[in-house]
Amino acid sequence: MNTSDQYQRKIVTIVTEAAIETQLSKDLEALQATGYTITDARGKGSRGVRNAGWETSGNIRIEVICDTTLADKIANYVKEKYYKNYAMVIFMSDVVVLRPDKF
Amino acid sequence: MNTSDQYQRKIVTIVTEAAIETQLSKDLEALQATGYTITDARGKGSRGVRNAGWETSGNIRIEVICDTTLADKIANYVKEKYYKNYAMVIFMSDVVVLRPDKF
Amino acid sequence: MNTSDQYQRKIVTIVTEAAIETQLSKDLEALQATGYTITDARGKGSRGVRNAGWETSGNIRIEVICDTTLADKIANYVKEKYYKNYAMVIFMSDVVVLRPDKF
Amino acid sequence: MRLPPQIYEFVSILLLLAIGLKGGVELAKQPFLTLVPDMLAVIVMGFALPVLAYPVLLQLGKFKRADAASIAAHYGSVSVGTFAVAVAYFGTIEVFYEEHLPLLLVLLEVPAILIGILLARGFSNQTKWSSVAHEVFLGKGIVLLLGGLVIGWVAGPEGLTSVEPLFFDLFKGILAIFLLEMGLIASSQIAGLRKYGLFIVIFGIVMPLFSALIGCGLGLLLELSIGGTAMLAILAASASYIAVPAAMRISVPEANPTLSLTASLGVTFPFNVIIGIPLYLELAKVMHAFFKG
Amino acid sequence: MRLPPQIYEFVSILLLLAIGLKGGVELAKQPFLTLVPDMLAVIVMGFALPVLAYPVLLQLGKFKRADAASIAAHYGSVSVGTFAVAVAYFGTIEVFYEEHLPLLLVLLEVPAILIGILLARGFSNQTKWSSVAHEVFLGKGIVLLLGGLVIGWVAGPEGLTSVEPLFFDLFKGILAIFLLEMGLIASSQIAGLRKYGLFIVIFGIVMPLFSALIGCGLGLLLELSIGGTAMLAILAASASYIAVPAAMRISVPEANPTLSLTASLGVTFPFNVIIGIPLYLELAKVMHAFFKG
Amino acid sequence: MRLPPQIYEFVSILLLLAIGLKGGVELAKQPFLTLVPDMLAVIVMGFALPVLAYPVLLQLGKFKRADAASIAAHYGSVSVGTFAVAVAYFGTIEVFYEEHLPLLLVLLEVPAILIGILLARGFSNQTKWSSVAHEVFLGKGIVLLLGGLVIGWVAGPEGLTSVEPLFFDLFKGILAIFLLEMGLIASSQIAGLRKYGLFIVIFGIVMPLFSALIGCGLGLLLELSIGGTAMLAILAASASYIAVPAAMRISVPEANPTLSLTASLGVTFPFNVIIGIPLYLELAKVMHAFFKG
Ligand SMILES: Nc1ncnc2c1ncn2[C@@H]1O[C@H](COP(=O)(O)O)[C@@H](O)[C@H]1O
Ligand SMILES: Nc1ncnc2c1ncn2[C@@H]1O[C@H](COP(=O)(O)O)[C@@H](O)[C@H]1O
Ligand SMILES: Nc1ncnc2c1ncn2[C@@H]1O[C@H](COP(=O)(O)O)[C@@H](O)[C@H]1O
Ligand code: NA
Ligand code: NA
Ligand code: NA
Repeated sequence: MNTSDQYQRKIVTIVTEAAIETQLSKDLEALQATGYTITDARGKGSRGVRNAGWETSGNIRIEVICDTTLADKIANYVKEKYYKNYAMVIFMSDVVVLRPDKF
Repeated sequence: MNTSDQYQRKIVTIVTEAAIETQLSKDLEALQATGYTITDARGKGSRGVRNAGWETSGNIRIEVICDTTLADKIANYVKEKYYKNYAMVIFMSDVVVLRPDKF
Repeated sequence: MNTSDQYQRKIVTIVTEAAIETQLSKDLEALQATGYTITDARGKGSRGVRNAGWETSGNIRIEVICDTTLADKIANYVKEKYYKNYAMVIFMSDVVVLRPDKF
Repeated sequence: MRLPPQIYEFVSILLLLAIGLKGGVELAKQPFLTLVPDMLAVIVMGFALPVLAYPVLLQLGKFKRADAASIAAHYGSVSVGTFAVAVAYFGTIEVFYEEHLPLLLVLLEVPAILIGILLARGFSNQTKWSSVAHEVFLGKGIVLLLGGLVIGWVAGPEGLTSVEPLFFDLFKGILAIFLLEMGLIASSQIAGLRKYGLFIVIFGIVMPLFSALIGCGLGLLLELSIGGTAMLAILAASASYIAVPAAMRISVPEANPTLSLTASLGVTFPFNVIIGIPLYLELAKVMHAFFKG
Repeated sequence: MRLPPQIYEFVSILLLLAIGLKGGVELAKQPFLTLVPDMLAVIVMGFALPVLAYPVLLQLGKFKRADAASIAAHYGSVSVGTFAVAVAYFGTIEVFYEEHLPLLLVLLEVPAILIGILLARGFSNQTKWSSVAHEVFLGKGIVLLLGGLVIGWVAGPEGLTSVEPLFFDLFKGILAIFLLEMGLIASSQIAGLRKYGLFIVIFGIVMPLFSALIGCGLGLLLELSIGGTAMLAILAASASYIAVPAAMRISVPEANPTLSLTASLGVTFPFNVIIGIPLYLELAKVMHAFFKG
Repeated sequence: MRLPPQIYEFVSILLLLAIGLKGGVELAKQPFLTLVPDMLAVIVMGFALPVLAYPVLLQLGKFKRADAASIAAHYGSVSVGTFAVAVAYFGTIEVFYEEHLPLLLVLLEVPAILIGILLARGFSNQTKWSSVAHEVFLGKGIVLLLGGLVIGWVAGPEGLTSVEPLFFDLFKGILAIFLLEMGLIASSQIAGLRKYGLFIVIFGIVMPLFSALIGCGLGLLLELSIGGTAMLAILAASASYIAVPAAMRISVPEANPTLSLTASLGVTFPFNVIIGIPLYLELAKVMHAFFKG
């Protein structure tokens, strides 16, 4: 592949409570993310075991691909708004995408 | 861990429509990927909201670990074949694996 | 975002048989991981196709965020204990986290 | 509020099996060969309906070729949900219909898909017919309906008494759950309606009316009873929202899937269930009175 | 051993619909307007119970404001599972109760949520009432109960004979499955018990007893039958573990969700199902004998 | 076409509970102590069968030690699906069998697992017996069968009338769904057959025949009725495909799981369901006639 077709972006991954999926999706749209991908998850962290057994007790794992500026903006916004009261982990890493206009 | 046990590879992640899971798996095998991992997903992108509510309206998230050459080959092949007509996102990043012979 | 708020960590991802989820979780806790995230998965590798059709025939995908030392320790421990007899893939990559005390 | 997808799938499986079993039991009562003319005629109808719909969609609807072909295929095929409602309705008001109609339902699923692909592609070599066939013939709909038919046929009425509580007594309750979910899905298609506008709405109502007329005519030709004629009209009028969308997505990917789903699920399905079924029964009565005297 | 979550959800859906349908059928037999006083009185009770519980939780329980408000909301609302057990129990021992109790059940779901949010927040502008309303009124519980009521009302007894096998004949079997799963969930809350200690246990038993008294009193005031009075006591005594937790998690996120779930699911639910229901029936009998002579 | 896994799990849960309940109700009719000899004898059989199969697998089959031990364990344990088919079949052709057979089914699940681990490991300290016990005794199979037995025992026939529609009337319909899915799973094991070859096929047919003989013999010794003897033969002949594979995967991970599943699910299960069950009944008749006169 011609490297000129490859573009650096960030991927922000948020693991949090399924209960706030709707709210969080709206937040991401408001922050102008071009899209997001959600998978159902379970796990353990400082707030104990979370699994999908009981209604909203499961986790979700949201990924957003975007540029560095937006990645920082998303991470900070979500951190400010949700960290204190919800089980949540946020991390970021580098990815290469093929169509820069999409993200 | 002895760093001599760690080897650089690429991970190609494709998020796309569940409808083409069978076809895409065959493509990956034809391209000589040694394996792949699939999770069910939902999300939003330029083609609107996609969730698992209606039969094949959900997304899948496919990960392939391989070397750089194959990663580029897979990304390009899949892009050519599916980008135009299917909801799809492709991205790549660096990973370290323990057993180089596997990938 | 102020870069002083961002900290380098590793993410270890293990894709393996759903049958050993309980055991593996206990191992991770014993190794002092602060948490983990699990999603259900299916896939193909050197041990053939694995999907969630038949009871424990599915895969799981476990992610652990931690520092480099623990990442190596986890990868090596899991490799020693399970590689020989279970379908399994382990890989690692770099991530940036916001709250270093959590991991 | 949505049903978990696995439950929706289970409920569909139960409905498909129940319809198949019911049909199979009845089918056993008559010699198979006498059915062959009806079967052939219905297959011809399955090819004809999309061919008739296609130019309208292309010319009046101004759709792209692929979209016109895909929508045409949806309306040539059938909706098992609509048929199940008709079965329940005819049962309640005690209208007789021929026992081989579930068989005709199965036969009608397929031809429209082939025609849809041909209309979109021509006789291109690119189409992987083998994977289309795999998709269609090993799809849930056909496997379960045919499976039910064969089992019902072999087992006969006595053989099935022991599974009656699940498949027959619960039929209407399960259908109710199914319709609940279908209603929720259909209403989520309304956003699409606003986008694709008036033509889709008109087509989604006029096309089934027209197909019902053809179905009725064919029923008369084949000398079916009033109920059987009405059922054939219902099959003709109904539009697929499971088998055809899945096949089209793979074989004609450039067709916009929400376009055809909006029409078949957002307009035609509710229209048929609420207004169409009793209407087509009246139509069958009138036409029988007129032609058979 | 756990039920797959989708099955648990399906079983809840069937129970909610069955209770709604049953109530709707009965409701059709009497003029709606005569019910209005009961409806209003019950709504007042739904506001009053959390207001009474709140200071106790704050003062005696030493809980944070948000936690006290959230727990209070749980106990002001109702548990459909508890009501379903009571329906089955009253059916078996043939105790009559008024047919509009499912309607009162629906009405009781909501006020406690509003009060809970107000207790935690005051009349703050920060609360997004629109999304709270969305959460509550489009939640599974209310949609299915109300939907069932309306359908049962419109269809009437004859209209429902065809779905009886699924919704009425299977009711107790499905309830058994539901209780099995609830028991497993409840027992997984016991860890929480150890953590939050004795007060939660005492509150989880004393609060329903107190609420049952109020429910009984209100039943007498409204001149309900013995069974109806007991049912109202059961509604008052039961604590929510589905609608309220979901609403609180979003509206009062600083409240600890395991605290309230431990109380309502780990203590009050089993207490009500095993001891409470027959006890409240006895209470209703005694109070009726005493006050009505 | 596959059932959603959650539905398959639900259907298994219903079958297990139904068998347990049925057995429990019957069990209540007789003093428990009289059953102890049968229970002990059956446990001995559960230990003996894998011990007999192991050397054959090792010597003739040329399997690795772990594989031989694991396969032996599968054949020493039981298949609830096979038992359910036999229950339905005996019900239809009205063959009596002793009411405590579901209890024997539960007892047979466990010993083979212990023996399998011992055969693979010797009396090694490495085996985490506590986690094996946890896996086995808290597994779906034993919890639901035992739970059903206890509930049926306590509730008695009248206590269960209200759940009959779900657990008894639907039994055969649910079994049909279960078998449909099992057939699909079994047929997906055929690929494995080609790989592991002829020995697996022969073993998968001869072993159950041999076990059925032993089961019949034991039935005669214990003076069971013809039906009870046949049922014991069926239990002996059936091979586990749920509890044992799960336990072996964790305790003897070096055993190849597809090897044993191919045999038990791909060969023995269909053989037993189609040919074995009526055959073992004939065998029981013949042996009864011969030995009891
Ligand atoms: N160290 C970690 N590695 C991976 N996932 C984690 C980690 N810590 C927490 N998580 C995930 O994030 C969720 C919330 O974390 P917490 O807020 O720490 O309870 C957990 O339920 C896990 O799914
Ligand atoms: N910026 C993004 N970040 C993460 N996932 C995305 C993004 N854009 C699209 N996706 C995912 O890719 C799928 C297809 O995207 P699209 O083709 O843009 O509709 C969506 O349904 C999302 O699951
Ligand atoms: N090259 C690969 N890329 C991504 N996932 C893989 C790869 N190879 C194996 N896997 C995953 O790891 C599981 C076990 O792999 P294996 O032990 O090779 O059978 C497979 O079922 C896949 O889900
Ligand atoms: Na049609
Ligand atoms: Na209450
Ligand atoms: Na056996």
